[in-house]
Amino acid sequence: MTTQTPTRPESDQAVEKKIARVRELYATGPEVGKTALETLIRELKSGSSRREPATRMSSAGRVGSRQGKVSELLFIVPFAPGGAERLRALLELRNGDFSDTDRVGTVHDMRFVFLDNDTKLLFATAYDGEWDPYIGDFAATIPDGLDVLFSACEGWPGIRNPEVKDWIAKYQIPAVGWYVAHPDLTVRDIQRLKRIGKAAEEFLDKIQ
Amino acid sequence: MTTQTPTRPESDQAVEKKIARVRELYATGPEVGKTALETLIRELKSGSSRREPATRMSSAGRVGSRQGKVSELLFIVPFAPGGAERLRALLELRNGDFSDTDRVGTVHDMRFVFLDNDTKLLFATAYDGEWDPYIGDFAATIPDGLDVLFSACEGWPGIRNPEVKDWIAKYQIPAVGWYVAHPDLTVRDIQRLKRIGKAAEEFLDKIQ
Amino acid sequence: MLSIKESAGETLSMRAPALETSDIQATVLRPRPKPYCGEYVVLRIGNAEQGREMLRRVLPHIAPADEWWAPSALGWLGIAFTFEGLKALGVPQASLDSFPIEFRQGMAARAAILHDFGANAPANWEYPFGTPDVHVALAIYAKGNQDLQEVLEIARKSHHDLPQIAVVYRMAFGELPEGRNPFGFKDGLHNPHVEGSGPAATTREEPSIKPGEFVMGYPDERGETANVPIPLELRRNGTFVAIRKFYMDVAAFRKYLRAQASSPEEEELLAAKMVGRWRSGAPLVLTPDHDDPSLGGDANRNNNFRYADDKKGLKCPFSAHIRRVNPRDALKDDVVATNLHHFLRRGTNYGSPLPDGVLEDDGAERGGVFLLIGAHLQRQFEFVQSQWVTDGNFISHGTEQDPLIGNNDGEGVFTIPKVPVRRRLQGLPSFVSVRGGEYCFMPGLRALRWIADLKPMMEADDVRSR
Amino acid sequence: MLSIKESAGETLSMRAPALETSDIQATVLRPRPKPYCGEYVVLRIGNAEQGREMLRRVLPHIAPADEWWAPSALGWLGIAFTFEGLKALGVPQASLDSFPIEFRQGMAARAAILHDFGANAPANWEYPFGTPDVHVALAIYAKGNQDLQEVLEIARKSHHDLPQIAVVYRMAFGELPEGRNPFGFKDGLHNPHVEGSGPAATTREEPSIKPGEFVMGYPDERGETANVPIPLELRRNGTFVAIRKFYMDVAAFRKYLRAQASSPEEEELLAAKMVGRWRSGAPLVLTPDHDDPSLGGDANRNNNFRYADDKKGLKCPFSAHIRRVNPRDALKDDVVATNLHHFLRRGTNYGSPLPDGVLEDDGAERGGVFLLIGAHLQRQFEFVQSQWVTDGNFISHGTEQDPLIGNNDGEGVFTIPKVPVRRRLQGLPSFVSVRGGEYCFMPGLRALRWIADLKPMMEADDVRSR
Repeated sequence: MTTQTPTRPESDQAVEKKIARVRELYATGPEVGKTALETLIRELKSGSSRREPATRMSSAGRVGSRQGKVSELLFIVPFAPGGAERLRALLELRNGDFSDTDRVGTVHDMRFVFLDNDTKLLFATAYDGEWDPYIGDFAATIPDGLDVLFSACEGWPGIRNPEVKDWIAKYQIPAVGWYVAHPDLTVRDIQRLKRIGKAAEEFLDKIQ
Repeated sequence: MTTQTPTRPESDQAVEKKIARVRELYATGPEVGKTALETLIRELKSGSSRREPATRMSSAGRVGSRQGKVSELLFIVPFAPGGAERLRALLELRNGDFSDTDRVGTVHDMRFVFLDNDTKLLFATAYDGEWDPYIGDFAATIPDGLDVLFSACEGWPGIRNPEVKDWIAKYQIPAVGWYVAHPDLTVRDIQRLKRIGKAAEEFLDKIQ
Repeated sequence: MLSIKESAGETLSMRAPALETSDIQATVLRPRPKPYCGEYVVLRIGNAEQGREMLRRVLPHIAPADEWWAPSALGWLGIAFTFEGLKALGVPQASLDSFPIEFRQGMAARAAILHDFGANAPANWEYPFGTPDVHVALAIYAKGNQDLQEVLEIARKSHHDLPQIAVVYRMAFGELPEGRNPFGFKDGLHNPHVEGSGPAATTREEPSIKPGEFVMGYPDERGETANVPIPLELRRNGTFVAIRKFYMDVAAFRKYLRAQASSPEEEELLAAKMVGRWRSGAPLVLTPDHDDPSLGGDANRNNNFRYADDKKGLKCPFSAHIRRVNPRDALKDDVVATNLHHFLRRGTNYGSPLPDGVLEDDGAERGGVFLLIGAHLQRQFEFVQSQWVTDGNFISHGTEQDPLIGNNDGEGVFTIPKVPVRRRLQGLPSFVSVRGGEYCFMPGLRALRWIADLKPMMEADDVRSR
Repeated sequence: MLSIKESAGETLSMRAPALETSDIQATVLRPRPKPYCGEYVVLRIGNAEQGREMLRRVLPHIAPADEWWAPSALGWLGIAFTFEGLKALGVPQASLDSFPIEFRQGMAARAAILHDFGANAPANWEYPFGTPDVHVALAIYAKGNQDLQEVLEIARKSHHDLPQIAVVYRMAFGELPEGRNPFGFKDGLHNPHVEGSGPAATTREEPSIKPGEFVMGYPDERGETANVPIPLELRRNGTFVAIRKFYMDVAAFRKYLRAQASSPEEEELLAAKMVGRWRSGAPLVLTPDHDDPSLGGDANRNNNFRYADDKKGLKCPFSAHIRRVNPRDALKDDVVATNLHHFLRRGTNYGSPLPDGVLEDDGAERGGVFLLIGAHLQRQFEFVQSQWVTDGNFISHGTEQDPLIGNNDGEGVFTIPKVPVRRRLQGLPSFVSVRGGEYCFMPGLRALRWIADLKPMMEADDVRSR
């Protein structure tokens, strides 16, 4: 099915040029990297990669990287006064319970990391496709779940505020490298496979 | 099967105490957070969570958080001189092709983010269980794949060096909050489900 | 200076005011006449003053929604502008800049988001779609050909002596027998009811939708009232239109059904499963096993249903066209806010019908032109197109697309839930191709006057946000 | 000051030196005698000097690997120390601190890693296992009871007049009929061959393993030579031992087989599938359909196989005990370096056999004590226990555990690949329970002398890294 802009394989020449550039840069680096680079280049050239071009890294819309169906979003933002303390207490209360995120159904993982002596929040997530189209839905259906978390940050406009997209984009830092083990599967795909897997095992149990 | 230390559900009293603490902290925060918090507390209390205690956040061994089978690791480390340039060129050459990581079979996702004007590398990954037991295997089977990446960092001891664990632990920052959509599935579990799913669909196609 | 910041009061929810139907174009709120014929005309404006002159002349003939089909009117004229068109008319820069990004970019530039790949790619569109030559779109509806010609004459006279106004596209349309679309299905059945636009034609299971979703100047489902584009005079009672012209490959549709089915009855069933309705318009959810023409023809009943009793899709497949583009209550356990993704559909058909029973293509162009109308292109048309029509993730169907209007390439699949074993059709081709499309702004009547009265080199201060 | 930094030269790969078998304890490199009987004795040292006196007396009787079964010897004595034991003997702090973390913590503290939950939890272990009272473990093997008594007398005399040396545990063991384990399987078959330790007993499919994996002072599979613990005199020719005492619930095993199978032949097949070998020791990979006692008894053939021809596990299940604990070539496409996860198994049985055909438990204690020997507890015993025995992820079996020694709780499963449909046994209980365990350090003979000759309040500088 035509769901992706097909990625044109790079020309040999373009790859060779990139390789030459990397070699040049690594020449001045530590020995351990230099040796390793040559092995890697051999592997890349031998085409031992098992990945289809369609799952190479691409853009996840406005900012961020994407592998197949899975995108990454990471932002680092100063805490509002008292924000770190609030958020830490909240996360400890939640203790990993994010049932509203379960409902979203497109978030693979999500982490909250406190940086620089609790002055900044690092938020990173892996999610399906693009969040842009859904941000209005989040605001309509789970606004509290988001506001309670991100109101800890300086200048959080509130999820209902149309400027929230700009706020996120402002602090977002796109990954230079992004790897996903199963780039062809969304959270829902996996949910479905789990159901099928369970049914298949029950079926096999019965006919064994 | 007994594969996890069972998490004892928190006592009501302990939860109430946490709630009181969070309320107190949010009282001085922005309005948007305060309202949202009350909704969240109602949800937590109503037990609308669909999560089993076993998948609550726990520790991923030495440092880092874990949800069920899936752990998180994040570190921020200064680049070695020229390291950012080298790594950027390398990641662009790889273009998301990490077939060695595919072979590892326990890495869900992995990102490389450049911080503070290319002076620091942020590396974050979601992986199965613990990396500690496997680090010797990585050193033996895919040392180059790791050295070529992390030799961009200041003081990278080389993956074969037994001190590499300490090096990582030194820069690692554990997440305060960690969410995983499918905490019960490893990368291999999903691989297996994909195979079953494909076979099941073929089977259904044939008998439909 | 223009500013997009406006008084906070306007963005707060308020009691829905009565719609100013006399200021809103009829095309936005009213279904096309019945029977109908008509024509789309696209103009290119080479000179702003001539453009405004054209507009001043045509303005008295633009149909408002309150007397849209007054007996005295010959036909019904609607008008809308692309971003290029507004520029060509001399709309001030600050005003232009205040339009939403998707409108400023235009539909062709949004191809990646809309999944307009392959045969549907803008590169393959008919001229002038997707080029900067589309400025003004006129839609003319009439009950008969004679009336149509008279309205066309009005339109012609609005610019025949203005050398810088060029007609770059004309396209006639008309009703097919029994009010069916080229595939043979009764259409135009499932528009949402706009709160305050008059009594709903039917008793409805579905709630009315706030008018701000479809017309600017009123609170929308989020309780907000649009604050762009500026000034208020320009946006009030205006809206946006996504125009999509489709070619429909009727022979391919029939051949595919023939190949998949072992009887004419089964062909009909499969076709109904793809659409979600039988040919008469009767919804599968209400009559899952056979068509029911009386139900299909009853406007009080044919749109009065929900999916609550069909949670497994055994009556109407999850992937059926009408369940995708309007999931009603089907996604209520998800985080999706279905009420944010409605738009109004005004569809017209073109070309001659392929005679019954013919399975070979006759080479003729036939299909439909759809005006998809709403105040928020991004979360309405674009959302539905990208998330619901050309993807299957929202219904846990992987990459499965809409069987009828999805961008399938011969490898498409369509899943029909069934007990004990689901049926999955394989190898779906594209039954429709996009021939072109544009994003247009369809202002209210006073706003049209505001545009028409713009002065050359108008001072920006004069249009400061109000 | 002691330092763990040593010359870089020692960590580089070098030509494997001949093993100093005269300095390595026999227990490390040599299989137990045949037939055998013996006893484990655990001592607690209340006074360092008395401990060292005991050591000096017993030292001449510790069997080296070069003359392990010299005709003159009555029996064979092995000795090892827990971390607490080394402390009690007065080993200097810097030296103590240089031991690997897992050894310093001890096996009980590693329960979470080893999946020693439930019935296997240290809280349920026999005294003195898991307590700080275990200091010295003596293993005494003999060919007959008379010889055993004489060696025990040597051991007794080493401390009978030292009031601060207490015997806290004694446990006799002995061979069961036909050299089987309590479940009825021939055991002790699959140790790796240590390079340089003498000719391999058989021609082998499996490569020899570098001696540094099992004895410190030699390059290991990573080309490195251990540089801790310090000093060199202490670690050279020493190694680590994970002691595990298991109870084996033979009645439960037989009952489970009976319930799952419809014939005695099927019971035998299921039992073989769980173990990976038939009762005779014949590996399933070489004889998948029936036992082959002559193969099982042939030391040249019963360990000479790989899994290359059984990639789907149709002969030997992926989850079978012997395929888990020693996957040989089965994981070669994975990132796992199988050669880093070998250890030597020295197993002994205790208790009387449950008579053939009895399905009801007689309440008697029976089972095995295993000495799992290697230079790297963490990546050898702990890795195998946590990744291969108590998890299924490495073979894409989810949380399925070792059917025989996994920590199943009545909800365990065991998957037997089969065409057309795999068989999955459900509701597996634990057939074995951990009764206790300890991590010990088993020094070479000169190192024993070094410990025995330690002076009270020894200056740290005297043991500086060499």
